[in-house]
Amino acid sequence: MKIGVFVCHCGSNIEATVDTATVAKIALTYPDVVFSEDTMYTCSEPGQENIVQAIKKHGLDGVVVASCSPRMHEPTFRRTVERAGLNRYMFEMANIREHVSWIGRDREANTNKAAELVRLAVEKLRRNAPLYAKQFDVTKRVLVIGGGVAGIQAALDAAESGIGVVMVERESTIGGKMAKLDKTFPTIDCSSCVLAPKMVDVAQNPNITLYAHSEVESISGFVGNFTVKIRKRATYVDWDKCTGCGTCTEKCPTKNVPDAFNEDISTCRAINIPFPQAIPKKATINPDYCRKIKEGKCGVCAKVCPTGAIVYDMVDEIVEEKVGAIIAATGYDLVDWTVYKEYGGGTYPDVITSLQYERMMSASGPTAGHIHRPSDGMEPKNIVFIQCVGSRDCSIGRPYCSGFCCMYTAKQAIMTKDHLPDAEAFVFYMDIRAPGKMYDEFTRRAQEEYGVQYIRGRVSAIQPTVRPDGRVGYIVRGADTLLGESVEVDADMVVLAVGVEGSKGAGNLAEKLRISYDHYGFFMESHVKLRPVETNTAGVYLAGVCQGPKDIPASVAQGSAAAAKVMALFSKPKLENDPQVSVVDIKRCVACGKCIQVCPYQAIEEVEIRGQKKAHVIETVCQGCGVCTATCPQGAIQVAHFTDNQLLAEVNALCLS
Amino acid sequence: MSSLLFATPKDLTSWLAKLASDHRVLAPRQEGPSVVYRPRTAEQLASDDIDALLRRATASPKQAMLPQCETLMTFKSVKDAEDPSKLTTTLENPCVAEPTVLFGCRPCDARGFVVLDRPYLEGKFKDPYYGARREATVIVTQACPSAFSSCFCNWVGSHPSDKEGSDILFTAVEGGFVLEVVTEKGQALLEGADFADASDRAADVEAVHEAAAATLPSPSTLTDVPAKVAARFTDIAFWEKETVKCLSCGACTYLCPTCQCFTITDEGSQLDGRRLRSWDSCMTPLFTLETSGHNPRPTKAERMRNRISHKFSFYPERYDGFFSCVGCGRCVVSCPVSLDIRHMVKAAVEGVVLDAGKSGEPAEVPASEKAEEKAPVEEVKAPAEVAVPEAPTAVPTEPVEAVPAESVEAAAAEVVPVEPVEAAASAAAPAQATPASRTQKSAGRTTSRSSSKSKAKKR
Amino acid sequence: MKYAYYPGCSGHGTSVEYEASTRAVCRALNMDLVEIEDWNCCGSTPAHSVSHELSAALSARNLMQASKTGADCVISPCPSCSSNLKMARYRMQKPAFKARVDELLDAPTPANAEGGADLMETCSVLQAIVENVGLENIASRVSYPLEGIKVVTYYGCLLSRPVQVAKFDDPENPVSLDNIMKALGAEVLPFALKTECCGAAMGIPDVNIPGSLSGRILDTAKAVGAEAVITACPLCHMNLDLRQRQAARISGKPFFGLPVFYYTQMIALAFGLPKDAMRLDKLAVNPYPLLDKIAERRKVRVSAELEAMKAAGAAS
Amino acid sequence: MSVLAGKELRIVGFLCNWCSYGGADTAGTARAVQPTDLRIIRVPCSGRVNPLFVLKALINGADGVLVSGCHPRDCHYSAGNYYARRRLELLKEFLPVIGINPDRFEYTWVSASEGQRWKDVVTNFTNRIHALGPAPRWEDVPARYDRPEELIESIRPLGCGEHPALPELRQAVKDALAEGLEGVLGWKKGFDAVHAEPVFMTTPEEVDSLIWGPFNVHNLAVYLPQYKGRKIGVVVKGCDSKGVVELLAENLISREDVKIFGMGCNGTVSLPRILAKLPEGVKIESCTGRGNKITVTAGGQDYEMTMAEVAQDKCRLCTKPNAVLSDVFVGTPTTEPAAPADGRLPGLRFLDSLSLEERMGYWKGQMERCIACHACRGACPMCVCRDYCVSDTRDPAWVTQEDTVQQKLFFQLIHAQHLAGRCTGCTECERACPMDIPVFALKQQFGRMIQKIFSYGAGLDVNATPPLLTYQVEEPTIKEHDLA
Repeated sequence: MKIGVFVCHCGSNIEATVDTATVAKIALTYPDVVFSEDTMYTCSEPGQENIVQAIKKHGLDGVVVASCSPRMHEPTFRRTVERAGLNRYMFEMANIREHVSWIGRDREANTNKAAELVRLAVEKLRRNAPLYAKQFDVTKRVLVIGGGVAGIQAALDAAESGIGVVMVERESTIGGKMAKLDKTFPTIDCSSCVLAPKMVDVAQNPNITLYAHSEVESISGFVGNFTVKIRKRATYVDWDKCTGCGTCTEKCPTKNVPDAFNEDISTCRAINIPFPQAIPKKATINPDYCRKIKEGKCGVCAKVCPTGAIVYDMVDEIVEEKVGAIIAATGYDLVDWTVYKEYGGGTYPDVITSLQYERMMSASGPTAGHIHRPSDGMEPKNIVFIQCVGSRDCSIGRPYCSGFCCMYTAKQAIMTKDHLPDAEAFVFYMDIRAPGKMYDEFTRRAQEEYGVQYIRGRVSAIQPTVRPDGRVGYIVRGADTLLGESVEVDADMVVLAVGVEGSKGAGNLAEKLRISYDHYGFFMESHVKLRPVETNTAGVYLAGVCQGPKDIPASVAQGSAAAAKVMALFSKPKLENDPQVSVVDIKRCVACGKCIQVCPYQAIEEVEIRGQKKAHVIETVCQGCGVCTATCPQGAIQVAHFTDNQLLAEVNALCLS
Repeated sequence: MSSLLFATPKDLTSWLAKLASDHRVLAPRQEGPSVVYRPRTAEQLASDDIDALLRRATASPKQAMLPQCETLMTFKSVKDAEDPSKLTTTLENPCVAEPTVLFGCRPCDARGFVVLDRPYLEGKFKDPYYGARREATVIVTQACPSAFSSCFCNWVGSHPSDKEGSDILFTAVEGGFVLEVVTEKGQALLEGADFADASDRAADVEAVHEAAAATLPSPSTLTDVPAKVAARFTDIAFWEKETVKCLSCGACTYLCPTCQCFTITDEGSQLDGRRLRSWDSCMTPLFTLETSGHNPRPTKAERMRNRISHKFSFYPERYDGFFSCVGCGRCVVSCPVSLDIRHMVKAAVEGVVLDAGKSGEPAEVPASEKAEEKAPVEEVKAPAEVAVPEAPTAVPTEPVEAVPAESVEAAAAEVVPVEPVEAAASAAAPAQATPASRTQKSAGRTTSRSSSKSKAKKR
Repeated sequence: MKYAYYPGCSGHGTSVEYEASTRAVCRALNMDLVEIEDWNCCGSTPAHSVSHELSAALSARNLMQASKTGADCVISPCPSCSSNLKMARYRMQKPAFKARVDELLDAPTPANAEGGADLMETCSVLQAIVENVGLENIASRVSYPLEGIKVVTYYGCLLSRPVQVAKFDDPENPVSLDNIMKALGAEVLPFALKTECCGAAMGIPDVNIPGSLSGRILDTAKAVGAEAVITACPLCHMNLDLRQRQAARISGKPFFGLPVFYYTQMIALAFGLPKDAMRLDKLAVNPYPLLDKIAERRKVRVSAELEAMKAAGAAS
Repeated sequence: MSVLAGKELRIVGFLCNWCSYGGADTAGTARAVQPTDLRIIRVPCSGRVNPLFVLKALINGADGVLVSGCHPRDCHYSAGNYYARRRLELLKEFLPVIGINPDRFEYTWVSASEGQRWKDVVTNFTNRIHALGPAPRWEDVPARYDRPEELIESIRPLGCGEHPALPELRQAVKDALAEGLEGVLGWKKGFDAVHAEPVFMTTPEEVDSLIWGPFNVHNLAVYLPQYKGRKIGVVVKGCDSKGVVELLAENLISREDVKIFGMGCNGTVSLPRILAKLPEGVKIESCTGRGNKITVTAGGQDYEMTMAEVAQDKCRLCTKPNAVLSDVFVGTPTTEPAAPADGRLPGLRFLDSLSLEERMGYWKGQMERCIACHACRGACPMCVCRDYCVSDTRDPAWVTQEDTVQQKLFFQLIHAQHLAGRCTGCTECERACPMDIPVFALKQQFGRMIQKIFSYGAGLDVNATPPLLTYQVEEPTIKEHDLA
């Protein structure tokens, strides 16, 4: 084997505290090293060209570059050696900048250490083998989990480019949280006016297969070849027959069902269509309340249904879909704010969440847009908005800012003044966060134009009192840090701007997708700054609040971004896998099954070869972590590029001097 | 008769202590329950109590002549200044043996070296390393006071006071030891040791030897063992049945004074390394594993067949009927599952009918005929009664019809050349010295220790 | 179960009735109290407002004295005392702080594995009753139920705070007293000012502070229809009971006339313990009209039950 | 290549590529000055670090080894660091038994953004190693050969007489053979009166040779993997049955292939202890046992000895004399004593009494007479790799042919590490060793640490998973090793 060593000055970054010439000279004494030199900027264009020439001139089989971190320039130099005709894995780097020159001033020690790190790289390189990526074909369909605005955008963009889309939505209609909103900031345009057309597009786009009222049961396979099992939860209404006429929803005798779409501030019937613009506009029976299903009595809806669509004994159905990529757009849920006992912990009827207030203000809501107090229906005079309920609060484990509450609270305050001109709106806040275009101007408008009183301080307690006229009032006690006083507002209604967290069940969906997630249920992106919509699992992308708090424009942008990533993935006819995966030596394998047990990706299966059971690695699923190699007692399975022998060579080079 | 000398225990240890000044004195030493041969210094020998030195060693003294791991040669390479791809390699061959006294082994151990001499020293190529040590070593053997239950030296033509292979044979008698010089080397060693003449003690010595012989198991009644074992070769079912309980661990081969196989490997790195010869065991699968992954002896049955056949068929075939087993019984005592080579050989031999040409056996069976013609009639030491050795436990045995006891001790036949470096059954491991010459392909590549060709290619 | 008992300074002074009823109730619930020998001040506000080490040293000495009783837990009726004992134990887990406290003591406190102080367990009498004795035991011993009188419970600021030290009940919405009162047969009204400040010792520099704060508490209690206020703290009791007239005057309200009981007095009443176990005579606001009302209701109930039994007997 | 003499010590680092290697880069970019001793080896994941790499480095002269990976939950491969946490915590607890100071090895978690924390980790660890000084070298440590023969007080009555239910057992085996079992593994008399040997009984006559007594020392579970797919039976003592259970738990054999015959065991004997009572090389004629007294007639003389003098150590502390799992259990089960307070066998007790340096001397003395015959591997029921042992190959090359103490001891470390959480304590490895080297002490050290950390014993439940083949996201019993 003939190895070339290139020791980089990196300008002065390395040369300042490492004698690169000496390192190059020492490198020549190492086994199989036939050429070594120190260069000013190895990663520069001339630097790389110099390597290519040296490979050709000396007939080198492998190259070691001693310079910066492989996390920085390993891909660069791999392409260089590939340009010179070598396999890109016949290359090793010694990190003599971040790990040597930058962290010590003792030149002699640094030079000696650099020489040793080059020796490690040489010893590993001498045991490297050329590796070749494998090709495999791709199912050009994408699974979008979640029908909120991010999911809708991703689905529409993907369908637009000709990719088949399978959308799975847990609720009986798509639209997610945005469908519940009355108006959106900063333009106060009607939420359903902008959303409904997109929802219709989803329904009508031939490329999109929509599974509403369904959940992902299991995911197996790998990028390009996922097999997804979808559980179509029983709706007890045959959606093919149902026309959405709504007759059944009027006749159903059970009226006390809490209306989940309206955030439980009103009740609906046991058979229900969430809201007029619902897509699909189909009825669904809630089995926990339907008398027919529970006690076998009633059956009114079946009688009145013009198309006979009611099926009381319907059961869940499992459907299988083959897709090549997955976009998770599962959105968010509000934090359980009832832990705040000082705000009544959910026992005070007139202390409601912002989403409930939004439903109250919405024309399609239970109060047809009129603001009435839930307790006694009175039009409230003083309304207090409290920001950061369950956000920026370590004591309940939600230290982060939820991002868009300041903006929608300003909008709700403005809408309150619209609906009730003589009402007073107070907003208790810590810091107003209005970072978008026209955002701060919007909050400024709320204060100046609509006279919303912003009080900078936390609310310490909401205490119900009985007013002289016998009505219940709420003393909202807080501080006004700007005036340095404590403040009391005698409020009729309190709206809490409740923080957001990952939607319920996000955790076990993450486990099915084999992506990691944090304590708050948000999915972990591959890199917080540079790869926000990708995950560490190939073929799985994120869009919207499921990745972290963000407002609608950002969610839509991420929806398009995720779709773009999928389009890029499907643009190539075949996919290539990372060749740094495990390989089984079938002569040594005794099929003890330990590797199969520990593989975090279930990438190893048991196969039969000539009557004997052996382990086999699915190259495309294996991510090259090497846990199997550390587990196999007889070393029969070796992860390429980090085999036992390669690592042992480095250990021995250090210890058996 | 050679002269007999008498030495009290004190004389013996002080004589050994004196020898230790210019010899490497190897003597048995108790370490935990086992006894091993260790080089002893003068002070240690002077202070050792004598019966520690007389214990029988758990492992054989083979280490003295054939160390478990010895450096055949060292190699250093220096890169050429101008053209670093050129290497100038220098080899060193440290083949030097220091004068050694091997004290306290038993007649079967001594005879073991005679068995080893044939493949290592007779024939065209003499093994220089073994030869040098053999030459430099004087073997002082103790006549066995009594046979262990596992001993069967009389089955293989020896007896507890057999002098073959020893330079001095001493027997423990009342009050001390009677030393009998066997060879000039023994005589030379005794220079300056003013031991009293002990010719008057000859009778006591004879009595001890007779008493020892009495404790031997009854002599073997097996005849034509090499031919019959060879005939049994194809009956694989037999070997499978016999090796049901074998763990194929290889302990027997490492304890055996006559197992002679070794493997050669290169250790260290390309620029500075060593070529090592170390014991190998035919009982391990790696012994015959080929590079392709195929293994001619995949299961323990084939391996046991090879071990038994080598000792009782191949070796006698090549070396005039001498067995490659000295009957020390170590493999029986230390076998984790107490597998008994005597039962196995007996079972292998019994039931094999050798009349030429009829029973499908190979008509011409060279080994046995050669053994009959050449066997000089020698005074048979073992008592003549023919009862089959009555196993001490309740193993049902019926008497075999009387067959004249036959000594298989034959004169040295014409020697077949043995190429020492490429030893009979072992294989040299691929020279790992030039790892650079071996690029590790990603899948399906294995170099195991016993692939036959050495791939040390120097560029 | 055996407890070391730390009475606290007010037990022999302003809250004699609390001390008496606590001892009687504990005896009734066979909680064996062994008063700590030669106990000293718990290091209350005058101490810890000046130096935490001083306050901790005082409490630490009490805990060391308590360990001589052989019990495994120190209990105290007064929330301020038990809070100081707990705070001392909590703060002395830090070796540096422990060292500074040890300097003030005659002998250093024993250390645990991490180098913090290894001192006895401690909690309030209320916590011991709720957690160790349990509500069922209390309910089972009630012989004179309180006939559903409407009460509000007032906890004050120390009983369940600070959270990481007190580790008892909920800091914002405590319910331990509510549960006890329900077990005794009273009707507990939802009361938002459970943990609002009563003015504590501010009455000394400026009588208006407790006056207005306690006034508001009493006023709201009156507004929601309470017939009595239940508390567990001698200082809160003083502000609500002793200063009730003054509070009414300062907050410009008519005299509330709301009797303020210690929860232990209520338990003693419901268990039917003798008079000197309750020392109701010590209360400033006259409690007897309410007690008569209870007795009245009781008579009505008992006679109704007798009637019902007779009728049922006749019918069968 | 070597460290800077006098200034540096040999500290080897294994850093996971995604987090800790990135953390070291971040420390570099932040110019966080650190001591230079540490040499970093990049690995894909902390889960890739086989504890044997650490042992290999420490045995061959490294003064300190540091492993660093992603924080739990942050692993790029989602579970790599969970496996690493268990294996490395166990390794750290194991090191003292071979005389290596556990402070010379540390593992911790550093994320790619924690540059400052990495600087503190390296600085603190390097200072700790410099405080400890250079590691003692195996070449310099004086070998010691003393190994006191300690007879532990047995926690249960040991007997050696003829087992009353033996005929019943033989009948059960015959019945099973009649029902079509290919054969049943058992013991029969060996080549002399004090040896038994395993036998594969296929005919009723052979079953008559089945014996049950103090000489049934072999763990017959070792043969089961070779019969995979064939219907056979096996007669088991209590300790053997744990071997069968562990093989089943790791589905190296299938339950329907094996019919298990159990009988109450009253203890087995240690052969060296019997032979030590007889004159060397005497011919053994016969041996009888009654109650707890054994009489050996050898060389025409009778030698009396009690089980208390000659029983194997494991039998004295045995709490599972009856088969843990059996299809046929014959006779009345032996009373099972409560677990002893101190389950250590003499090997480990003696080691615990030595200092770290003395332990190195102890292992140097013992391993010197090892002839690397691997009988310890051969006798081990859990060693299913058999013909493909990692110590017999150059791919990967963990062990070389040199017969130095380090190489021979390293094989024992490989064996112990592979058995961590799987060894059922049958001590066959120690009994099979022809040179009587106390190799079981290493396995028992792993065993007791696993009991301490995971309160897990191998071979007791067929549905259990060995602790090192699984993990918990939150490990209640493993606390964070924070160097920063």
